[in-house]
Amino acid sequence: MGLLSLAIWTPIVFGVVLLALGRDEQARSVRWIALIGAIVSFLVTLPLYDGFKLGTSAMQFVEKASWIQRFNVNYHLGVDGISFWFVLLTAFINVVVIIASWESITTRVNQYMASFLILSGLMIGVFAALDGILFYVFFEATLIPMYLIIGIWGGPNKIYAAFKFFLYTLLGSLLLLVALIFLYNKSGGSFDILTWHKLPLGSTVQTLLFFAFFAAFAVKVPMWPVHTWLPDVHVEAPTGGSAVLAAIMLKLGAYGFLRFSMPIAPDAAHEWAWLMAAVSLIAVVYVGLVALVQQDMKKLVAYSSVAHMGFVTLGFFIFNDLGVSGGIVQMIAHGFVSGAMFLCIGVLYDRVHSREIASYGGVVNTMPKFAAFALLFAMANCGLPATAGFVGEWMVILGAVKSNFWIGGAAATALIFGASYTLWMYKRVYLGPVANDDVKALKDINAREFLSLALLAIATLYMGIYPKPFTDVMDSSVADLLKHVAISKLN
Amino acid sequence: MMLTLGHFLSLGAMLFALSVIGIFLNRKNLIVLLMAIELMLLAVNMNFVAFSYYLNDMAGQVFVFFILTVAAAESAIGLAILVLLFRNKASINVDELNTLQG
Amino acid sequence: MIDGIYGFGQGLLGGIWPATVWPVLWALIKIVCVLLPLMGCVAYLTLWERKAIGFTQIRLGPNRVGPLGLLQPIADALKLLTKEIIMPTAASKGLFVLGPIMTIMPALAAWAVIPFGPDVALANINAGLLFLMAITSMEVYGVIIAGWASNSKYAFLGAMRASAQMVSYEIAMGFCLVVVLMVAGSLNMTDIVMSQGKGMAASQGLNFLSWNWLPLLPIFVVYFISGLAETNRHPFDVVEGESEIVAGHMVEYSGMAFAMFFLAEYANMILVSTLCVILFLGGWLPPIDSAFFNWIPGWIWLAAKTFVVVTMFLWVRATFPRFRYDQIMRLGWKIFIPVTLVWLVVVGAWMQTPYNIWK
Amino acid sequence: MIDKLSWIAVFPEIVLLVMACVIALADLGVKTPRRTGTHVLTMLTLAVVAALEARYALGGQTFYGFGNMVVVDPMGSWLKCFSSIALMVTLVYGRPYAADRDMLRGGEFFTLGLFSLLGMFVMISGHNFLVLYMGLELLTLSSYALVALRRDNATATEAAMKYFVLGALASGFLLYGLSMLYGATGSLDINEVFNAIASRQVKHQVLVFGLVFIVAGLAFKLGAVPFHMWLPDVYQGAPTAITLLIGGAPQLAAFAICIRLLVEGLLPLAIDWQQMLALMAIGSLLVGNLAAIAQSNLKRMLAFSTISQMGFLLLGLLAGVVNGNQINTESAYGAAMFYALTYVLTTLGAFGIILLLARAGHESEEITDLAGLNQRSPLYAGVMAISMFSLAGLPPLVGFYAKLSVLQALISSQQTSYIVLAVFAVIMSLVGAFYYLRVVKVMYFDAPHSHNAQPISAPADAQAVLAMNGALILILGIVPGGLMNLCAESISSIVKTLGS
Amino acid sequence: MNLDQYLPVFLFILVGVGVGVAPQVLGRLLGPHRPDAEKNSPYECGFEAFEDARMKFDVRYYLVAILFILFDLEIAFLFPWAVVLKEIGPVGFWSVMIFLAILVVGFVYEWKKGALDWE
Repeated sequence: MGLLSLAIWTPIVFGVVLLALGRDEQARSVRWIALIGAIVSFLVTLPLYDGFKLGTSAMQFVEKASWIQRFNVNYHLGVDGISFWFVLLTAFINVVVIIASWESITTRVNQYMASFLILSGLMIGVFAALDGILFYVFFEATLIPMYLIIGIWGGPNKIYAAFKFFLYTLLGSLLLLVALIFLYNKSGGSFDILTWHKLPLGSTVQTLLFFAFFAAFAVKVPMWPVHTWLPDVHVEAPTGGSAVLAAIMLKLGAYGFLRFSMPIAPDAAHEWAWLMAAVSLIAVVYVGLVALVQQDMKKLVAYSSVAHMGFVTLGFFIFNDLGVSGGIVQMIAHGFVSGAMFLCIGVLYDRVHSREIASYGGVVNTMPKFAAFALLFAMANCGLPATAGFVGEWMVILGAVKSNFWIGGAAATALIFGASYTLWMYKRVYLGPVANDDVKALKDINAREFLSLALLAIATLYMGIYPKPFTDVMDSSVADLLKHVAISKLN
Repeated sequence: MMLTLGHFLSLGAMLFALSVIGIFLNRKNLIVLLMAIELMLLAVNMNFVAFSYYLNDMAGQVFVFFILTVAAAESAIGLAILVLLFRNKASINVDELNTLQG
Repeated sequence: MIDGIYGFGQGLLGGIWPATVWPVLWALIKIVCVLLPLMGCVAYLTLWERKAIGFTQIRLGPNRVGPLGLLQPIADALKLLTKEIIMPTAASKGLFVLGPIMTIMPALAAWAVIPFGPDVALANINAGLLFLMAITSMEVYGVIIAGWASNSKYAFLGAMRASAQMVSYEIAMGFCLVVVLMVAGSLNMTDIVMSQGKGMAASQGLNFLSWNWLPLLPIFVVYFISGLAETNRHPFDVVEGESEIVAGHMVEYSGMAFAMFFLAEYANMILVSTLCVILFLGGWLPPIDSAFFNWIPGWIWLAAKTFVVVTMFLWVRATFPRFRYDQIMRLGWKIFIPVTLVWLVVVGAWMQTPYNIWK
Repeated sequence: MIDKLSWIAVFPEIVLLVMACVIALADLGVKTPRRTGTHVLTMLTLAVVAALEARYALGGQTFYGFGNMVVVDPMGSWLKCFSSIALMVTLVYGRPYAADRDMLRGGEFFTLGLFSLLGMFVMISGHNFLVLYMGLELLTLSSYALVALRRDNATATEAAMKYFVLGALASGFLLYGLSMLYGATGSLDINEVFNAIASRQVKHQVLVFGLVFIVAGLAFKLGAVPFHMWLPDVYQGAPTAITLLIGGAPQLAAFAICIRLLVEGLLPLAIDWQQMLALMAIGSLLVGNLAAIAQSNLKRMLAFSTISQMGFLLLGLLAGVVNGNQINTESAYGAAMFYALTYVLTTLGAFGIILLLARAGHESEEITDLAGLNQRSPLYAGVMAISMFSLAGLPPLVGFYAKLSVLQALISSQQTSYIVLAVFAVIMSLVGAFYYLRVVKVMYFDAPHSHNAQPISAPADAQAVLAMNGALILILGIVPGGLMNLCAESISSIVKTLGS
Repeated sequence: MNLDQYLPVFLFILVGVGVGVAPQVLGRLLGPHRPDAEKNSPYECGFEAFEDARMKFDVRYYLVAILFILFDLEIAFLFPWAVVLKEIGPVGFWSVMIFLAILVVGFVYEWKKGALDWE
């Protein structure tokens, strides 16, 4: 069994065991088993880092076995520089999330923990899959645990949110399915993504495929204007759910652009790049403005996620080294930061049961340690240098300026918006005098919360200060991708 | 006047149409419905016999025998259900079969 | 001679009328030739019944109207003819009139296929027995219609009982017919009779031992009793059991309408007897292959045998008490059907063996 | 004379028939209300028959019996094998339900079940209009009686009446069409019909005239729009055990009869019947999915879901011949067969839950009756959720591959119209996902009603089968290849013998 | 199709109907016709009729009717078989024996179920 299989199936096996044997009466041991499972799952991904060869764009850790012979579907796994970090990120975030949900979940703990474990396995699968159907299976299967997480442990309006989440994303991915089958027939009976990369396609076909992919991935990212599900879902989802959603699930969509849209339909990608860039810029600017007026912390962070993901897609569709790498770095950074932001909100929510900004004020007085963490993450969220958020945004903006000054300029404004809504929120919630009795009664974070935030803080700072390991890994793959995209498939 | 295949087929078609109309337009009595169903099978029998005769092939007539049997079994079951229905609802009015809707 | 008349008629009318008219007319003539004697038989069967029962009970029976009461049937007819036909207000008018028609029609139409001699039949059709089955089954409609149309509880109950009884026994009867068919190998009535004229005993001159009644004795018995039940005769006449439901389905009828039912019952009785003779007793065949017997015309043999069987009907009536309804149904379903089924299998198997006597 | 092969061809049917008679008579001696003896005997019979059919299927040969009246081929044998198993599962699920409702009295539940299975067998292996028709009638007549099994239940009898009238109408249509084909081609034998049509000597109008009626009749049996009216009423009105009995295994037989008639007999007319199927598929997807949303009764909802699923099945059936070219037949009909099999598997799971949740005096057929099921029994909720997600076509459950292979069949035709159909189907299955999700929502997100709070008790065998059923939906979702191959190979053996 | 032989049959049926109609007409003409309400009302032992005569009746009559349909059909099946029994040999014989065996199973089943008991 290869390392990637191990990374995928370890959490799933733990999850299934918990599902089958867990009881609410033994919630304590269930939590511990879940934590052990998550840590083990993370540990099995570490050898990947060890074994990853730099300087090549080829797939690594490849596993290939026949799965469904009839359709020539293979159990084909592999990672390259683009997908590599997401495997680790997923496993890492999973540990953090399980620690963070330790006490806030009290009912059906085993199902909750199992959902997260299984979800993380499935998401790793999405990043590692090199077969169209395998990708689709993992991609779609993630809906089920997420749907349950939102629906069972979510807030008052959880049902609406769960349905919205499910149906929005399903709509897109069903078109993806049609596209996959179409490619299968076009390529003479292969679901291999790498084969598809080399498949010559006509211009109409490319356009159709591009929009089918767009439907699936744009909803997932989510790009403006199909982003409306995200705030609703974030508001209703439990803390862990929000964190995983923001940190990893959104990346599935962006990753899809890199794996499918751009290499398979390069000409269409070029042709429609203006649209993508425009939509991304709207996300960055308009959604940034929307975020400014939010009363609800979670909604605010959700909108900020949309804006940040707009950066990512913008980076992708300016087709240069800096842009694409920057996009990927931004994705990783956003994984840490947005996850952390949601965890912070979760910490407050667990205590006060409100997410309204207006319910708080002067939290720093009662929770100094927590406020410090929050400040760090807020800074990272607005892209301050020396935090993870800075690297990616800066690379994207540089890339954009390189290709078109005005796009770069517009993107740069996003930094201002980001700073204003994040810091303004920080000011209103944390700074100033203690606003009310709720805040007065707050206790600072305990060791468990400290641990989970600290893990993310370390990652954020490390990435901000020394991003080289991240960019090194992706360099050759990104370069190769761009080289590939630059060649027209029309002939 | 010679009877041709066409005559028999037209008769069969007319009977068939009659029975279909009977089933769809009848809103009063379930017994009429059962009779229409029998008529339908008889129309088919007419077809089979006519074809069988003109094709000089016995299979069609054999089929008719089987259809007759099935018709008998069908009416037996139909009547049995009808009796049950009447006992349960005290009516065999087609319009009153409306509990199941939604 | 008959051919001569036929030719004469054809010559007479052929020039004036379309060619199809004469055959129709000729057929009608023949029908009348069957029908009138039949009506006479029916009329005098009623007399004979009363006489026979009288004799059984050691009394004279009708003896006032005409010598030995021979004009009694005519007097009865005249009386019925001048009685009022009552139409109950609650009745369904059309059906009420249709009831008697549907009763009498099958009883008469069945005669179309009865052979009176080797080539003497109104219609010598191949599906003769099938036609008989079909037309006699229609008898039930008459009963049901009459009972329903009267809109009276007695009539209704009587009709229900009568029809249930008739259909029950029709099954046993049907099985009997199947057995006869198996050995005869034809649906044609003439062929059925002819098939009884050969065999081991017949070749010795003892025709009557080759007739179906002997090898198929259980079937013969079942058929005869089923015939009683089919015609709602004693001891199966609960349908009109006077003490229970007055007169069954015909209680509301009067005058000639009632006479129709009466007529039909006796016509049916004769029909069933004739069928019994044709199927089991060799039809028009003489009992012994001797010159004298062969000289007597076939229709006389048929008539004689039928007379014997009809008399048996009367004899049974005079002898047995009425069955309870549940006993009737039990006899039909639980005894006759199994018996006939078993016998059907036995005869079928027998025919597969080398001892088959019906080759 | 009848050769030995003929007897071999119908041996399982003979076993089934003899055992059905034996069980009918033996049951007269069983006095216990739960009919354990009858049940055990029935299960044994079914197991034996299923094993026999599996052996035939593994043999892989195609042979004919009784003068080509019946055929034994892998497709038929597999379908028969699976329908026996489906009936077994049905009986396991249904027995406690039936026992609570006094439906086991008289043992007709078992006998009629066996007879309906016999009907399916005959339908599946029939290779002659007459035989197919007899099988169909044997199945439907038993079904009518089964629906009316609860004699004192007004809704059940009403459902039976509706089922009867429309079912009889359907077989009338089918018969009329068959008579036309018989007249046009001069034979009842499917191969001869095929050859006669393929020779193009026969008047096309007559054939199409007959075809219309045949397709209508088949659509009735499948429950495709616009001949679907009976399905919701019957599903809802019939006792749930019976609903499962008529909604499970018979769908396999309905599929088989479609293959026998439309493919083996009328493939040269594919151009004509494909259009009809396309219209019906669109209608079924539309009506089934949209109407299902509005339902509050779970059985009725599943009925509409069935209609939509049949629409998908029809899509598979219509993708076989492209421009008169039969290259696609194997994958398309194989996909349809796979679809039918997985549909039955999933339906068994879904109805199994409804059956096991019902108890004396409570039907548990409203969607709200499932509220909080996850809290009452995670196993039941899990199986139901798996079934629902599978019906919605979500990976990694088997329903996904069913949809995948049908879509693949459509798209591989490279016809624009078919690709549009595929996109339409996909959009409709999104609509479908909504109501399936609603069931999951009720089970997982809602709190149990007070009157439903007591723990669930079901016999151990039913629970075990239920768990296996759910697991199978998942396992086949992870490794669907074997079943897919099985379907494709079965179909290819049929395609090979076309017209021979 | 040669249907000559059936002409007398058809005519006889017509005549049969005629024989049914004529006496009724004659009776109408010759007999008195003096209807009155009392005479034409339904008679139930002198009381007013209790309820409509077309009442619910015993379900056993249905049972008999249904069983009759089935058995009569069996007979219809046996008719052609019986006619050609001598020609079709053992195969034909045994086919119908199997058929009858199934029929007997049904018959026994009914019997044991009590469908044949009138009381």
